[in-house]
This record gives sequence, C-alpha cells and structure tokens, in this order.
Amino acid sequence: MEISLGGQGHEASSHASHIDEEGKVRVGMLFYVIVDIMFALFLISAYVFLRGVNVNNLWFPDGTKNIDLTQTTIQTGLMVASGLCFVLAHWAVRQGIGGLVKLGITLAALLWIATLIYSIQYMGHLPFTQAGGGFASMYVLFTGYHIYHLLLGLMFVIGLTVRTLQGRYTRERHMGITTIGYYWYWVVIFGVIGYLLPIILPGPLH
Amino acid sequence: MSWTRKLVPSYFSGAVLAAIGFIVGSQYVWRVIGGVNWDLNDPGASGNFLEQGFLAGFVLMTLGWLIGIGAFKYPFTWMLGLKDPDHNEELRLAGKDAGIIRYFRFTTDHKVVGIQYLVVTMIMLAFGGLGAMLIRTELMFPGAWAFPKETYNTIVTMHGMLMILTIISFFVGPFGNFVIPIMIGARDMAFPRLNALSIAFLIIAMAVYAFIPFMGIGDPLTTGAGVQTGWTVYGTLADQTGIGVDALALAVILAGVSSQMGAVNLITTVIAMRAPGMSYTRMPMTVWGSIGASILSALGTASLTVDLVMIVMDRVFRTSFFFAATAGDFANNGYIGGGSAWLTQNLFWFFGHPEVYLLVLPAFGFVMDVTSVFARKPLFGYKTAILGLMGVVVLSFLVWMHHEFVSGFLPELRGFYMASTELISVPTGLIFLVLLGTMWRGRIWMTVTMGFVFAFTWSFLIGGITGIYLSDVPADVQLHGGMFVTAHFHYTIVGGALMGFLGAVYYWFPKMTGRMMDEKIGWISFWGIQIGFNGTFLAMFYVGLQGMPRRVADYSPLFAGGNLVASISAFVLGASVILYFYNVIYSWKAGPIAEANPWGAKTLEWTTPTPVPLENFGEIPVVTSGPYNYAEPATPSGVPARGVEAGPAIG
Amino acid sequence: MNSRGNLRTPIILWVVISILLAALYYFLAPVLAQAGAIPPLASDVADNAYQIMAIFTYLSIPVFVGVVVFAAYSLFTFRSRGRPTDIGPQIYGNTRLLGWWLAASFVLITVLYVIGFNGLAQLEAAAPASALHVRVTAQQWIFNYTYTDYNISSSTLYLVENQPVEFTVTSLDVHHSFWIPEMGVKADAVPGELNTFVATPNKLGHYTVRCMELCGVLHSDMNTNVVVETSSQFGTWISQQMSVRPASLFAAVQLPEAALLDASGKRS
Amino acid sequence: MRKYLGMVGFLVVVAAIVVGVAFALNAFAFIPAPYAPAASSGGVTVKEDVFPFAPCTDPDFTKTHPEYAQCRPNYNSQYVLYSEPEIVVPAHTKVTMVINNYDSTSALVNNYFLKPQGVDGGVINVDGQQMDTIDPTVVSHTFVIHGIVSQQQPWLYVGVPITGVPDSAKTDDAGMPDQPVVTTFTFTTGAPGTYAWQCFVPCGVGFNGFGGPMGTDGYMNGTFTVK
Repeated sequence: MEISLGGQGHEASSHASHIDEEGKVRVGMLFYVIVDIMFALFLISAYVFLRGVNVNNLWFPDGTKNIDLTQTTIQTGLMVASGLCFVLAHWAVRQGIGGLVKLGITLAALLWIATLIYSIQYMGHLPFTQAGGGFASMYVLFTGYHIYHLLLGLMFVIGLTVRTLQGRYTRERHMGITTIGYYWYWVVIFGVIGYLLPIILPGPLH
Repeated sequence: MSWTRKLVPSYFSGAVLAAIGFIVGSQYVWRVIGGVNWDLNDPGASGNFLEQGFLAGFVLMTLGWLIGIGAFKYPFTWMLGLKDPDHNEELRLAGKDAGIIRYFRFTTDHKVVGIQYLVVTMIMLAFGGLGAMLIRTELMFPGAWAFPKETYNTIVTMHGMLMILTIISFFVGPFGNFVIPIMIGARDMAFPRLNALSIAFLIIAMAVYAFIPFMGIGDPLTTGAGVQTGWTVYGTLADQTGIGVDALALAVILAGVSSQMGAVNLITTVIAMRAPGMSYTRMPMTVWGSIGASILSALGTASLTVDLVMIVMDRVFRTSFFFAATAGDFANNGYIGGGSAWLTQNLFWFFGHPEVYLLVLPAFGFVMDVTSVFARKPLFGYKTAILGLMGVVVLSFLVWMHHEFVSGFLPELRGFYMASTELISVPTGLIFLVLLGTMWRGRIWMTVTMGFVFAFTWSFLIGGITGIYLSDVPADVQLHGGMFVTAHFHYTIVGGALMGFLGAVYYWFPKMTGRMMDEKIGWISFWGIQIGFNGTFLAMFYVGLQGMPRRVADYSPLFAGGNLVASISAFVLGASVILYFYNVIYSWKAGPIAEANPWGAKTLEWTTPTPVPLENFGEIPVVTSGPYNYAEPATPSGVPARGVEAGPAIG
Repeated sequence: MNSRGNLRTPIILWVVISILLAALYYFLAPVLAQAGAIPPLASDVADNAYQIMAIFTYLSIPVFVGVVVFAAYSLFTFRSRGRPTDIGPQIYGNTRLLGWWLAASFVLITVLYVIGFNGLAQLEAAAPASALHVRVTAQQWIFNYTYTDYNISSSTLYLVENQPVEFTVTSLDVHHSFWIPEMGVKADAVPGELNTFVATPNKLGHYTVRCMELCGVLHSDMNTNVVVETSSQFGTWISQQMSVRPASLFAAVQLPEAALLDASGKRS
Repeated sequence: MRKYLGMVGFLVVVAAIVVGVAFALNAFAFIPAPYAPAASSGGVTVKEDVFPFAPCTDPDFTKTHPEYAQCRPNYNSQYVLYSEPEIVVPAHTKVTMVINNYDSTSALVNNYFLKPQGVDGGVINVDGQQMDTIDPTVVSHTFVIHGIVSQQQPWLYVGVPITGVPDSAKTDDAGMPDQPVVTTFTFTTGAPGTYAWQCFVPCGVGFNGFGGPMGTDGYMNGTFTVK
C-alpha cells in the first residue's frame, strides 16, 4: 500500500519543480521492494533453520509429505506467465507500441488474478493442515505470504490496467509501469522461490 | 453543512468506524460463526475462538479507522484512473486554511504530521513512564507487596514494549518529519500521504495496544488476561501466556509497518528532494542520524514482524513454529511440534539488536549538531562523524547473537560475536571524539539543550563501558539476564535517546510553536532528571552485581537496600519528567515569544519564518556552503543564512 | 585568560584522576566484595569471570576519566556567559588525532578480545573423565536434578567440592535459564535442546539456583538450593537415596528426558 | 509565580493519577485472603479442597458445604482451584494437611512428582491406605511446596501427588463429584520463611497446560508462609 498512496504523491503538483518526481517514485518503490525482500529473507531463513534443527518425524509428520507438484507447477506457471507478459508490455512501452502495451498489461493482469484465485483454492485443498508439524506450518506461511502479495498487488494491477487502457503511459512518461514493474517482478521471483524451496530442501538435515 | 465537511473525514469519523469495525468483526466470529475450527487434528478444539474473534475485530478496526480518516480516497481515485488531484486539492489535503481541525485529520503537511507525532509519542512516553513507576513501586520492598505477580509481569511487558515503540518513533517521527524536510530545503516529504498514513498506523497501533490488560478476563477458555512474557516476546512463553499477546503482536506489527513507511519516506526524501547545492556532505548530522535509523528500521523490523506473525499463528491457528516436541508439549492435545525454541530467539534478536542502535542514532546526530551550534564551532570532523554513524549501522547487523551467549545455540560462534560486539565500540568512540573535539576551545553556551548534551555524553559513556563488560563472554555468562543488563541498556537508551529527545524538544520548540520553553523550569527538571536517573540505575548496577535477576516480582532481602534507593530515585525521575511535560504545556500556552533564530544556528530551518508557511519556502534556496560555517556574519531574522541565495529553483 | 585551550591541565588531571581511581578500586574492591557487593565466589568459572571483570575495570577507568575530564574541562573553561557574541576557532577536524584515536581504540579492543578469548577457551574446555554428570530439568516453576551416573533425581542440587560437574540443561515447557550466582554457572534451559556447562565448585557451602529468564507467574520463586559437600558426605547421600527409592520409580523419573531425546535426536 | 503554582498542581495531579492506577490494578486483580488455621497441641491441621470449578456456582454442592456458598470477589469461576491459596502456619510445628480432591485425573509431565517427598515417613494416606508412590494414571494434581527467595530462610520442600476422582464416580448436575478423594500427610516446619506452593500437573489451558489457572495467582499456586 505504501507506494500507491505516496507514489504519485505530488505527481500533478507543479510547485516542487526542482525535484525529479520520477526519480522520487523510483527510489521509493525500490526501498519498498527492499523492505518486502527482507520479509522474504527472514521467512526463508526460518524455513532453513527449522529444517536444520528438526528430525524426520517432526518435520514431515505422517501424510504431510506429498505436496501436489502439478498444482504448484500450474500456480507458479501462471505467475511466471504474468511476469513475462509484463516484461513484454514494459518493452513495448519503451518502444512506444501502444497497442502491445495495452495487450500485455491486460494479459498480465488477468494472469495475476488467475494466480490469485488458483492460489486461494490451492490453499484450501492442501494435503495437510497448518497444524501438521514444522514443514506444514512453514509451507502454509509461505503460501499465505504469497497470497498477501497477490492481494496487495491487486490494487496495483487494476489501477495499472485502467490507466493503461486510458492510454496514460507514453513512450516518454511511463514511470507507473516501471515502478510497479519492480513489485511485479519481485512477486514473481518470490513465487518461484516458494515453488522451488520445498523441492530443493525437502527433508531435514542429518 | 460545513461542520460535516470539517469532521468527515477526520480522526473522529475514523474512531467511529474503528469502533464499529471492532464490534462487527469480533461479534461476527463469536456470535455468528462461533469460531473457525482450525485444528483438524483436534476437531473439538475451541480454546482459541475468543482469540479469533479479537483478531478479526482488530483487523476490521484498523480497516475502519483507515477508511474513516479517508486514507483510501487517493488509492481508489488512482486505481480507477479518475482525475489526478491538482495542486489546489493537494494543498487542501495539506490543511490549507483548515484551522485547528487539520491536526485531527489525515493531513499531508509534514509539519502537521510532525506535531501529531510529537503529541502521540509524548502520550506514549507518559504511559510507559507510568509503567516504570508501577514497576519500581513493586520492587521498592522485597515480596510481591503491591501487585499480584501476573499483574507485575504484564506491567513489565507493557512498559518495555511501549517504551521501545515510543523511542523508535519519537525522534524520526516528530523531528524527522517537522525539521528534516526544511533542513534539506524541500517543500514536503517525498510521499506526503504515506507520511500521514504512518502516523495513522501508529495511532491505531496504540489503540490496539490499549486492549492488552483487559482481554479475556474471566473467560474459562483463555489463558488469562495480560501478557507475561516481557518485551522479548519469546514464542515458547508467548504461546502459553494470557491472550493479551494477540493485541501486543498486532499493535507491534502495525507500529512496525508505520516505522517502515516513515523510513522509506525519509530515505526517499533525503535522496530525491534535497535543495540545489545541498550535497550529501552539506547535510546536518541530524539528517545523517535519521537516515541511519531509517535504514535500520527498514531492514530490521521485518524480523520482529515475522516472529510475531508466527506467535499469533501458533496461538490462534495452532501451527507449531516454536513447539519443539518436548515432554511438556505431549501434555497438551493436538500439537505435533517440529518447531524450534531457538528460532524465536534468533528472529527476535536479529531485530532486537539493530533496533537499540535505531533508537540512539538520531540522538547521536542531533547531539553533534547542537554541540556545534552552542560551541559556535564547526563539527570536529564531519566525515568522521558520518563514518561513525554508518559504521554503527553496518556493524549492528552482525552482533545480534551476543544475546544468546548462554542459550547453547552454536556456541562455537561466540568468539566471532564477541569480536563484532567489541568492534562496534570503535564507531561509537568516533562519535565521542567528534563531540569532545567540537566542544574543545568553543564558546559553550549552556542552554538546557546543551545540558542534555553533556548528560548524553555522561550516560552514554557509562552505558558503553558497561556494554564492553557484557560483550565479553565469560563476564556475560555471569551478568547475563540480570539487573546489570537492565541498568546497562537503560543507560544507553534513556541516557542516549531520551536525553537527546528532551534536548531536541527544547531546541526546536521555538520553531514549532513560536515560543521559547521556560528556562527555570527547564533547569529544575533537568537536574531532577539527572539525579533521579543516575540514582536509579547506578543502584540497579549494584543489585545486578549482587546477583538480582531481571523481571522478578519478589526478591531476596539481600537486594533490599539497592532496590529501595532505586525506587526512590525513580520517583524523583518521574516527578522531574512530569515537570518537563508541564514546561512543554505551559510554554506552549504562555512562553515568551521566540525570535526567528534564537540559538544562532546556521541550518536551513531557522531561515524560514515562524510558523513555517505551508510549503516552507517561497523560493527553494540554493545552498552554497556547509551547515556549520559560523565564520559568516550572524543573520538577522528572516534573511537566509549560511550563504543561501534566494534564487530561482533549478529544475 | 591564557590557560584557554592549553592541553596540559586536562592531561595532568586525566592521569592523576585515573591513577587515583585505579588505586581506590584496588583498595576498595575487596572490602566491597566482603560487604556483599558480589556473591561469594565458589567455583573456577566464577573466579575466572570476576578476574576478567577486574581487568576490564582497570582498562576502562582511563577511558571513562578521559572523556569526563575533557568534557568537564571544556564546560568550565570555554563556557561563555549567556549567548556568545563571537565564534570559536573554525577547526574542521584533525586527521592525526583521528588516526591516534582509531589506533588507540583498536589496540584497546584487541587487548580486551585476547583477554576475553582466553576466558572463553577456559569456559569451553571439555569435561574431564572424572566429572559428575547432572541433568538439569527445568519446568514451570522448579528445577529437578537427575544424577545420570547414579539414576537418582533430586530437587536440591548436591555437588562435590573440587570435582568437576557437567550440567546438561534442558526445559520441559518454556525458556528458563539455570544460574548459580556464586559459581558463575549459567545456561539457558531451552525446550527440546540440550545445553551443557562445565564448572568445578571449589568451596563448601549452601548456595542458590536462580531462574534467569522470565518464565511465567512464579518466575521469582523458581529458586532451589545448592549444597557443595565433601565426597564422603556426597557418597552417604547417594547411598541413602538409592535405598529409599523403589526401583520401579527410576524409569519414571527418566521419562521427560527420554521423550526429549526422542524429539531432538543425536544433538546433546 | 502562577507558573510555579501550576507546576506543583500539575505534579500533584499526575502523581494522584499514578496512585489511582495502582489501586485500580489491584481492584481488578484476584487477591485471595490469607488462611491461618489455629494450632493445637497436636500441631496444626491445614484443610485444602481442590475443585474443578468454583463451588459457589454449584447449588447442589453448596447445599452440603455452606462455607463455599459465597463466591470470592472477581475471580474466574470456571478455573480449577485450590480452596486456600495463601496458607500461614506457625514455625517448628507438626503440620497435618488434609486435601479433599473433587477433580478428575489428568496426565503429569514429570513423573518425579509421583513420589511423596519431605513428608513424615515418606508416605501419604490416600482414602485410608498408606502409599509411598502413586500410579501415573490416577494422578490429578500435586501439592508441592518449594521456592525460596533468599538464603536467609531454611529450605523446605514438600511434594505430594494427589489422586483424582475416577471418571466412574457419581457426580451432581454441575459435574461435581459427591465424594472427594482424601489425601492426608504430615510434615514439620522449621524456622520462619516464605515459600511458594503449586501444582505440577498441567491442568490449565495453553499449549502445555500451564496457562490460565496455572499461570494466575491464587488458583493452582500460592504462598506458604511459616511464621
């Protein structure tokens, strides 16, 4: 929420003319993403920590081993596809290809919303409950954090789509797409991390 | 209907919606759905419905507050692609000729936000001090004679956490908002709405915090009222203590978000909005100190948030982040375990140690600034000071495990953390070098602020030296977790941050209110504070060496003498702080009118008229020299100082 | 006045006051210790710790006095009556002084670190074969002691003079911390983990175990007795315990520990 | 001059507020009254009842035990509790404790407490029969006196397991059994001192059962004063 409130803060106001408005928004968004990355870092380190200190029967109690890989793959695939569409749109807006921008952003937004819906239903049908031991708790926390990302980003997504379709972003002035891109890419990256982590580091250390 | 346009949106409408939100959320869970059963292992589990209700209530309360103060207006106009607000709307939102109501509103003007922060943090400080007085009352004599033990534990917890939240925000909040944009020649913070939102988050966090002692009294299904964990909310105990811990966790998370917003905002402001000519080496030290603090809170706070989220999930959703499966866990129903008790220690202290530097860094900067002002001498080594501040920032992330020297976690790393902890005294020493060098052969003008600077030097010196004892493993094994530690960090935090804050209020009061603070009462409260503070915590050092543990409601008669001295001095300290508050209130009403530049400082905020107009500067000044060149002729009021030409703004 | 800004006076003050304070500490410390400023030391670890603290005190006296003397000297010498009319000398720093300051602090820290590291090495020395093994089980709000060599449990800690003890500390519910002030023994009791500490009591007497980590409502009452006695007394106590305990109980006494080892595998 | 008057007035007002808050905190808290049974020639007899919930809320029970008809001010009527938390006994006296347990059985964490300790002969009398240890499956609570705060007072440790009422027992409508399990034991106090006593069976709430009544003064713990 930080950036969307402040991000375009004095965009339309002319009184602070000696300030690089766009640079301001860029710096702010970068720092916001950094703060968000710190959250993810602590989550990941907690995962590795618990995995390191646990023994088998408590890290994977009975029945919590089998994450449905196909479901997670679909989920992450949607996320990545959305990111790719966004890259396309970003490239297009720098080239000034208006139609492609509108197409890419709209596709990306739809894929984002699809990911959100899919993640929520996936969360509802996990093969284990959050009360099912160390791994289960960490996994639910990761999924929940990802869903929080998607929900928070929903505001950006809708706003960005609407404003793109209004044709507000030109070849010269498209800071909205650039900055929200930072957040977008980071969410995709975190989705991929959350997808790979249980695959790379499944069992406890011995 | 002008009064409705005055009152809606405002903090009053926000309060109304917040109350409605709380009632709706909690009652929905309690009455309508009767609680969600999250524990499939134990289908009958109903022990945490009450907590689920409170949690839902708090969340809706926050949402209602934000809606009620109109924080979501801009995001939705932006989201729906409506017309962007033009300059006049911006100014109206910044409280242009809105009168007194702008202080009770979602107002984007950084000066209004600064005043709001000042008032809110001072109220928080008062309540934290109230907790301290109650603690010292209980410890005045052996035996839990004043309060029951669980009440005492709750008081200790609330005092600790409330003071930490206060001190996190009481420098970067009021002065970082009010002064720093003017200091660097900006018209406002980088993200004014974000700024207003951060104080709104702090206020609602405090509203949630106020629930702690009253939650779940007399309910058979809860673990009782209050929080008995101490401010280090270790997950193991927090999972079991009274359900006030839910309110504590949510309040601290909200306050953490608030401080992160403030940090992002401040860093962006300093990076992107400096006036032309205001290079990084021309910024006053206060700015550098606040930057350091902002970096720490932007990077560190997340750790505590994750810890608290895990605690709430453990309590309410029955996850097992902190339940190692011990025999103790087998006694309860339905917990599988698989967590680690060391995880909560690490998560907490990775925030906890950078955080104590986050408390004192702005005070470092301010103290160096003000020493230069009142000694009429430039800073003794500007780059040295920056080196000191940034060295502290970097090193503070490498020392957190000295809080776990006796926890048995990776004992082979103790050597490294001993080294890094002792190393951090080098940058801190540089600060002292700068202070002494600036005082040396100056023209020291003993105002109350300067008195607080000397008090800072004295107390932080003691705090730092005792810190060396605690950084050393064999000594720490003996002193760890005792009253010695309590006295040590009170000497650093109270003696560092609080002395700086009290001095800063005195120093910038003329700029904020246009009036001087009363000097006589100022000196009376100053000496009272010094006597009370040193009496309290030197006595605490003594009982700590004698071997008194922390956070005990009852102690051996062996420690009675020291504790009696500490309690009486603490009451002196409390009374003097009350006098200081009285001084603030009295001078705000009836203090002598201040001249434009009462201290003869050269920093930019004294070049603006008082009260500072809405956008601070008519023309953005062009800065041509550093903040401390007193060689230039002293300036009559109003005329730009320090080689500032009122020139056309450079785009 | 001409004494303004000359360095001689403060430096003399610094040296003199430091020496005076050091001497004061040298003569006063034993008296205060007798008077109960520190607990009576009863183990090698405690002697080690307080030795290091004494050295630190001697090292920190000049630092403390230096800062205080220079600050106070500037305060009284360079003070201007009321608002200053003129300005101080515009000195923007002194690189040589900075270099000396840094060098001094690094040297000081190296000394401190070497001292501390030696102490740490003594602290981490492994337990000798002759050591008595005591399993400390903390729970809300009491400590139990299990003598794994003899399969005996007790709520009072009996130790043998001049025989090394290896404490293995654990907790059944929340964080506790096992502290014997007189022996300088401190180890957190962390649920699910085993935390060891080796010390050698070297003085007969009755001491106290205190819980050092806030652990709930009775935290302040979570103290038990320590008795350091001769090996013959200890032997009689052991045999007497063996006789009064029905054999069936031993297994039961071990239960929490057994569960703990199941939970945390090999780590001990 | 007015400003100094205001100063003093402000000080007084705020101090009054602090004192008021202190008293208010105690008004909300449940502080049980001390219980000092009279000493006779044969020593002093301390009678404790253990209830699964506040007996004053059970009309059938208070009919037979009128002394429990009156509820204590502000305490949680749903918590399991000992009837007398604050016990005061004379020094150097033989103390006979009679504990009537109306609560059912529950699990014990640390079987160390299954063995009666510090009592005369190392045996307790449960419903008429002598026992030197009891079965882990029937234990309901423990009554353990421990917790010195200073070296100046003698060490007193008394640990007694308390057998629970079997689930088959007959209860009244509110669930209170008609007949308690009576545990009797004796020990001798030494010089004056203040001790804590508590129950070590996790019979409260929270993840390890040590919250709620276990974590609040005056329900499953209290002080044992020898004077």
